[in-house]
Amino acid sequence: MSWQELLLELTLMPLLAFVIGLAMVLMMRRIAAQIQRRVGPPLLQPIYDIVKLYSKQTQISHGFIHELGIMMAVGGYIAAEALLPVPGMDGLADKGGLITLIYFLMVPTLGMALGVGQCANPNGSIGISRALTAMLAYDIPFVIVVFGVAFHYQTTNLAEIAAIQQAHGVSGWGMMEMPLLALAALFALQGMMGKQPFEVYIAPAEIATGPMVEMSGKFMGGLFVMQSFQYYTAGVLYTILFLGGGENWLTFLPKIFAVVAIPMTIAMLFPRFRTEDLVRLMWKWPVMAGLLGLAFVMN
Amino acid sequence: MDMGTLMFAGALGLMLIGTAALVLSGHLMRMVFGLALLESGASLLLVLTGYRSGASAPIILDGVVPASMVDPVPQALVLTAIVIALGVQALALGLVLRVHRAYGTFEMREIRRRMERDICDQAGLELPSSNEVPEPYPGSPKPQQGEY
Amino acid sequence: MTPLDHLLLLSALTAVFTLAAGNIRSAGWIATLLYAAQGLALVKMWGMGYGPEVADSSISFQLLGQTMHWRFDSLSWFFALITVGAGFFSSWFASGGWADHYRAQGNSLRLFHSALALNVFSMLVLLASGDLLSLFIGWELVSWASFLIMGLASTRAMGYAMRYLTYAIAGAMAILMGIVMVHAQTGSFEFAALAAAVPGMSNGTLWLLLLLFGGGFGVKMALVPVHLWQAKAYAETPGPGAAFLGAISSRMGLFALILVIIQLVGIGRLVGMSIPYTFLDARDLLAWVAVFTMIFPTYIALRQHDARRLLAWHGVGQTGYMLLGVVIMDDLGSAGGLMHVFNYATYQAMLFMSVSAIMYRTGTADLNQLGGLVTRMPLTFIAMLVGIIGLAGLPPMNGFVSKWLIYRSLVAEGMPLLFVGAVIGTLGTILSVYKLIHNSFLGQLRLEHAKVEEAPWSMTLPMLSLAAIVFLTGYFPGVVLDWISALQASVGLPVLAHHLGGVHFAQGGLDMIWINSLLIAGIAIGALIFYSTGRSQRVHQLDNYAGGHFLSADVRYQYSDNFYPGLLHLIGPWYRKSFRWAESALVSLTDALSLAMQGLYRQVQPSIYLLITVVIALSWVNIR
Amino acid sequence: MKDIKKIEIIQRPPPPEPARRTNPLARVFDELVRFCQSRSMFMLHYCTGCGAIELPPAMTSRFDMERLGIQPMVTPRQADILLVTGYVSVKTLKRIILTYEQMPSPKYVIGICSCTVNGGMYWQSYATAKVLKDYIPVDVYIAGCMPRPEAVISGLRALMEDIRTGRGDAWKKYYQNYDFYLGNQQRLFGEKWQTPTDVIAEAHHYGMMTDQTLGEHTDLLEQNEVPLDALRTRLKARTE
Amino acid sequence: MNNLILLVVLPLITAFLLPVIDRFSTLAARWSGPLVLLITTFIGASAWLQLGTGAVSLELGGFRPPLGIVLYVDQLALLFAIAVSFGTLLLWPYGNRGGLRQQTLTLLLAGSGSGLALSGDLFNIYVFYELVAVVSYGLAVSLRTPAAFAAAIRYLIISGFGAALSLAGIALIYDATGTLNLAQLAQLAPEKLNDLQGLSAFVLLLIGIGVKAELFPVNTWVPEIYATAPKRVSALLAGLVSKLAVVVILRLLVLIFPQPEAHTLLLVLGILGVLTGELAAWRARDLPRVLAYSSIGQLGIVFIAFSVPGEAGVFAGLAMALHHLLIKPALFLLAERWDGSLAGLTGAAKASPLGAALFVLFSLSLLGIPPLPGFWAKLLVLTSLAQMGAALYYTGAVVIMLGMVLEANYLFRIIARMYQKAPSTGTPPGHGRLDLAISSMLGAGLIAAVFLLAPLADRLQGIAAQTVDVNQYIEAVNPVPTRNPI
Repeated sequence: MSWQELLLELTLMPLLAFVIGLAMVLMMRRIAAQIQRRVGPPLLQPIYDIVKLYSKQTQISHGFIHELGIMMAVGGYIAAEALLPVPGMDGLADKGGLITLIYFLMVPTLGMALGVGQCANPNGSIGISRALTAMLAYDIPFVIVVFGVAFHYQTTNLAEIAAIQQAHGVSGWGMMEMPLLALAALFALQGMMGKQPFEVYIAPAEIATGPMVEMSGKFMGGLFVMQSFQYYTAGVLYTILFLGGGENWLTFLPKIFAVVAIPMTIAMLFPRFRTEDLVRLMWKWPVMAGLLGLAFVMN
Repeated sequence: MDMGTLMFAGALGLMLIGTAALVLSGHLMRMVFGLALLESGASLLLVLTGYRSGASAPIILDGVVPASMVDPVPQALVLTAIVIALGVQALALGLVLRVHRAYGTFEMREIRRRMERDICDQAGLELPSSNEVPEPYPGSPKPQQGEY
Repeated sequence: MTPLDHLLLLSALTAVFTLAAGNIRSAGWIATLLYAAQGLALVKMWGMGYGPEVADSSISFQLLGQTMHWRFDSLSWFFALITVGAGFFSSWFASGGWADHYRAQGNSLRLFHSALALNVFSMLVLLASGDLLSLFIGWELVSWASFLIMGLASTRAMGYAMRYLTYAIAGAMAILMGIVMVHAQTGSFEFAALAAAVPGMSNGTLWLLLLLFGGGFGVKMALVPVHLWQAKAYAETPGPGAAFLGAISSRMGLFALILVIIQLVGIGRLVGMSIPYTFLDARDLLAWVAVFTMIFPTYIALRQHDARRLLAWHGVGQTGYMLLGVVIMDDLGSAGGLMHVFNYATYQAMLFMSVSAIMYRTGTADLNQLGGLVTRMPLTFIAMLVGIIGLAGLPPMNGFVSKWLIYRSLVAEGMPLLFVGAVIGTLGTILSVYKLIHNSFLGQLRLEHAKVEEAPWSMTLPMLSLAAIVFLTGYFPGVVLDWISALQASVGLPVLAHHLGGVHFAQGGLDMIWINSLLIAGIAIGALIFYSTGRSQRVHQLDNYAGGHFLSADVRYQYSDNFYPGLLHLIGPWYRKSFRWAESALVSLTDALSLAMQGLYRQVQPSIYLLITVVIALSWVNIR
Repeated sequence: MKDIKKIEIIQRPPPPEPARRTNPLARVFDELVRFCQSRSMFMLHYCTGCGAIELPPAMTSRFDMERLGIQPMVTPRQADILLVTGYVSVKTLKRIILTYEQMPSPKYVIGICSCTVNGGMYWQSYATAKVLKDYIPVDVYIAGCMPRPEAVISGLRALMEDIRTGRGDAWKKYYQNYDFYLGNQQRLFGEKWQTPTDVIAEAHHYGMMTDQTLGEHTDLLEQNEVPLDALRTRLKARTE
Repeated sequence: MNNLILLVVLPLITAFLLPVIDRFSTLAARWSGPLVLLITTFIGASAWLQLGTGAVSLELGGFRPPLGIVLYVDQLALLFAIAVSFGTLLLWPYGNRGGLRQQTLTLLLAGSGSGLALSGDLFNIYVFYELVAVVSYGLAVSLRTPAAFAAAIRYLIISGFGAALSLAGIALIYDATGTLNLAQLAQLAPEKLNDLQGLSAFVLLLIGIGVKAELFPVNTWVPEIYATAPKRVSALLAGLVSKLAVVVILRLLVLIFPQPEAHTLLLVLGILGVLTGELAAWRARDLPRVLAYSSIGQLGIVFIAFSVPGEAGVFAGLAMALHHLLIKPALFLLAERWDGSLAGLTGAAKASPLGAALFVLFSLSLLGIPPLPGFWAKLLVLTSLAQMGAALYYTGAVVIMLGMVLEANYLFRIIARMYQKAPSTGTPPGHGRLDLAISSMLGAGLIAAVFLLAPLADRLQGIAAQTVDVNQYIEAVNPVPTRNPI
């Protein structure tokens, strides 16, 4: 692959991710509205929001780390998209595989945590404390899944994982071969996307959206951008691990949207878990399912 | 039972009596006497090792060696032993006297207790008690709640 | 004079110099230069870092029919590099403002500097050991040198140093027992003799040796059943000393473990030694010990509110990664474990330094009494930031590379539970390092810290240099991996195929140059987006939304104590203090026994024992 | 539901023609931004009084504000519009002002219920502020006791229209006439009145200083000002 | 060589003459003791140089062995005889401490101690042993406090009991063999004493002599005496007297009782000694008793070492014994002014930096920290134990190590106290100049030993080899072939 092609891919992948991610945000809000029997936002609402936020006159900053946090949050995801192979574009998937990606995804979290910390707002700190606890909760089932998949396909290269699944058709999908792991991953996904019932770290009425409490203007805009990347990443990652990746965009897009739609649908049906209940739940059922699935994979 | 065995038994008996006095009694004087008995018994035992039944005294008169004589060596030895024992007993009595003068008792238990207290007083310590727990290392702070 | 002699001589010279002239103002600087000279002497032995060279020392002793000798190989060289480097940076840090501060508190600078120099010297002697006897001598020297530097600061520190000492002596005794057993088996203290005798040994003997050596070395590494001593002892050590100890001291245990158990006994033998009635073998045992060492101390660290203790507990936890990596014993894992030694040394030293810089300026390391210092001490903040990213093992720092290698090899070897355990450890690390940086540098700046200034250059420069090393070796891990592959070859482990940016691995490799460039580019784009729109306006920290409440500076609203209440509400009851209980039970037992023995010697009737003994002994000989 | 979309928008006089910019693209851009601002309004509903009870119906499935791009937010930092719903007691007013000042510009205030207009049924009360716009600039009043959700939606749409056309700039008045507002606040709260937000510095920052910004009341503020904390950002911004 | 008898005789005679000399000149009386000891040390040293690695026996009064009294001089005996002379010289009551009585007793101790070391005859050993015992009672009460008297009478009772038993043991031996000459006994032992009677005799002798050697469990006097006697006396008792008893036990073990049962008995008692001593020391609250209990533990290690048959065990045990001989007196001298509670030692290092440093040095060597001599001694013990391979011997090794852990804890607890900041209530006292000088000398010796380790080890190994060489002993004494006296 020539460097021009690579550069093109590296430019295209985050851009596509952003666009798809915006659509996913919209879809999420529409699903929520439908479940609540509302109309929901107009088609371009995510763009309106982001443009408005970036065009605010007042951009309140609590210091450089506050700003750096947002840059890391957005930049980390932008970088992470280059590691996620999509149909026709592998990007840098071979330079660092699944494990690297998992760690990459912690960079935005850390960045945001730093930024929130600098704000010196106790609500924000409480939110971060809860968010990190939640990360501890859902990452344990998730790494079990990661291990199982990587071990099953004997590689951590995401592009190869997708390719192996595609070689065997639908029956070769991870979901078919490792149903328990797929289930555990779905649980973890719900937590990773911070959707109900696992969104105690935002808890708007209690701690005023927690980490976002001091985020205004383009800071908030950055977080909106990050959110769309986040949905995209979650959808694509799950698709690659369990749904055969993307043979082409026609099959790929429905898959990733479907993946994201599931947590949204579940989210609107449940109230909120407390932090310790969240941890307890995550460490019980998904971990059990994951370990059981792992046992099937390993033998 | 010939004479030798009898005396052997007697020596052992002396030792036993002495030991009993030493161990069973808590009275200092009795202990010292027990010690004396014990030493006598031991000396008797030593002398008896040279005893031959029916032999004569090991005295060579005019170059005539008796056909059977008792071994002279233990007799020589036991003399020394008796002298030493005597010295030790004298010393022991002296010490007992001193102790009695200081503590006014012959009871070993009481003496032991008073001695321990004296030692502790001199070192500036309380009497030992099982209630007191030593620190495993000096200045070791008591762990607080929640601290690991 | 061989190059090794030069190194040891220089090191001894440093010790002598600091002993003689440790009190003069520039002693720290001169000592730093001397450490640099030791570094140069190491560089002269560069060949060992890249190939199978061995340097002998011309010193050797003949005693009791045994020869003691000293020599350096790739393994020693790698550890020596870290040792001398840690000494250099710690001494640098301790040279300028810190030294004045320390002296002003009524402490003896001479004692500190000479303790540091003695530590470096004794570690080099240990690293150079050429047989079991010289290994033990070096081991004891290191233990006592550590004791010295731990205990010199305060009564409290001495208390923890005493605890360390008790553990260390117990460990040393285990090692001595092992050495004596080897001697009984082979009649020699030579490494070669042990290696030759291993195939002929029964599994039982080998298990005993493994437990003795492993236990003894494990004490120094603070592996799990014997981990209690380390954190507090390190935490109470004066700042740069803690940096030094944290960076390298307990790694001596790993060195010895690699030397004796990996190099001499060998992996093949370890895997063959199965634990009865289980499906585990000796290697699994070591690996599980390593994993528990990661998990327990890390979660203990989570509950600390003293920054030094928090870091020190992490030090205990990170040892687990090194051991785990090494005992996986494939090319990836062992390289990961060994690289973690280097990486960990760099950022742990830096973290301890930044904490002592905070202490230098604010006088406290209590995380509940700090906050918001980033505006006051930005350089120190950078150091700590780089450090915690490294410690948490996130890209782009070097800690990521070593952890990646360990995880990757666990996947390749198919060890899921170990993998999950390691991840649990890492997650706990992330949680507590965030607490560390949040409670000290972020959040509300306290009124009394309003006038705090940045630490002096003599302190920030070493930190920043270390930060640069952390970043650069994260960018180009091949630099370190070169040394490690030479080491692997010399120890007899499979050699890792690598390049400047990472590793080749057929089933998903790693290229840090790409990864880091990608991350930097991503963040650069993020910054571009961020700065392309309106100028942001800085507000002060009281202009903060608190539910409509008016905040004021005299009120403390920093969220610091019990930072993870939800988690601890759940897992709090799991902290059973079992090890602590076991330790105190042991002390109580000793105490009770001691009391009984004293009672024995306080017997009223002096002759009763004599009688009893005579009776028993006579009956015994007569019954026989 | 379709009926709701047909609610008549109250006709208002056309906005004054904004000054022509030389760059036509910039104008398009401004238009776009204003459009987006009008279609994405995050509101902070400060539930001061009874009017708040009408907001849930306005938000949920019956009237569904979200189709207009209006979402509730819980912190002033994220919010664009401040809904003051009902009577404003003195104590509450302090919080309202604090919250208002913490909102990033451009920001809009909607006074709901008659109480915010003239005190309403509480006009005799010793403890309420009668006229909200004396203390902060108000963009839209929605009168009624209480106004029905339709009225609320209608008021919001009026505000949207104002924003889209560039007339919704009441927030600028706060900077431009700060002395006036501060004076009223001081009259109510006393001379020691002070908020953490440095409005004057912000006025500097956005170039909205007029001769009305500073005056005797700001002088009084400066005299009585307690340094809030050691971070010197406030003074620094003012001297720039 | 023949003047070696002076080692015994000269101090004894001088001791008895001392009151007479004192009549004429107090000064002469005060200095005649050291002078005599200096002479005997010199005689011993010159004999050492002359002796080389050989062994000779000196017959007294012209009687040939086995009937005559024999002094057997080999390296071991001479070494300890010199140690006695030199040790008493060092620990002499200088400055007229305790008056004439002390000087007399010390001289008596020197004479009888040398005799004990050099005797080649079981009964002479008994006699000298009793003499040493009597002298030590006298020394123990030199402070003349009630507690000292009480401790001494307790000591006397237990020691007298032991002596009587050993006398009975001697009787048993004589009964079996008809001789008390060690060389002849060594010849006869394999056939005549290799039975129950012989073993019983050994038990009686071991327990009897073990009282002085601080053998468990007949050492209950140790903490009492060391706590009540002056530290100089404790130093003599712990350093010299106990070692002399150890040497006697070693001789008996090597020459007469090589049975495995004897070794096992010694091993078990040694193990128990280490355990009880170290454990009791862990809780001790004043320095003299800490040192007393620690001394019990250390001697336990010596016994454990001697329980290993053959040259290795003797070598290791001798190394341990000599090391302890060097260290304990020095530690007791340091404890002279530090004899209060341990808590009172806080800040002692400030008052006496050299003393504290020496204390650290000795403690380190006592613990066996390389490269100090104590380590090599302990290494020898441990390797010899491991060579045996039997479970009981391994137990011994493990117990020694446990003891070291405990010892490290309690010794460094004290040291940590010393180096703490002094309390405001007053600093603990510094040291007397003389005590400090002697301790420093011993400390210097210890450090010199580190550098002379290899030659010292070789020499000691030679001594051990000579000691276990029974034939050399027999040949050197060359007793008249045994003859039934009846």
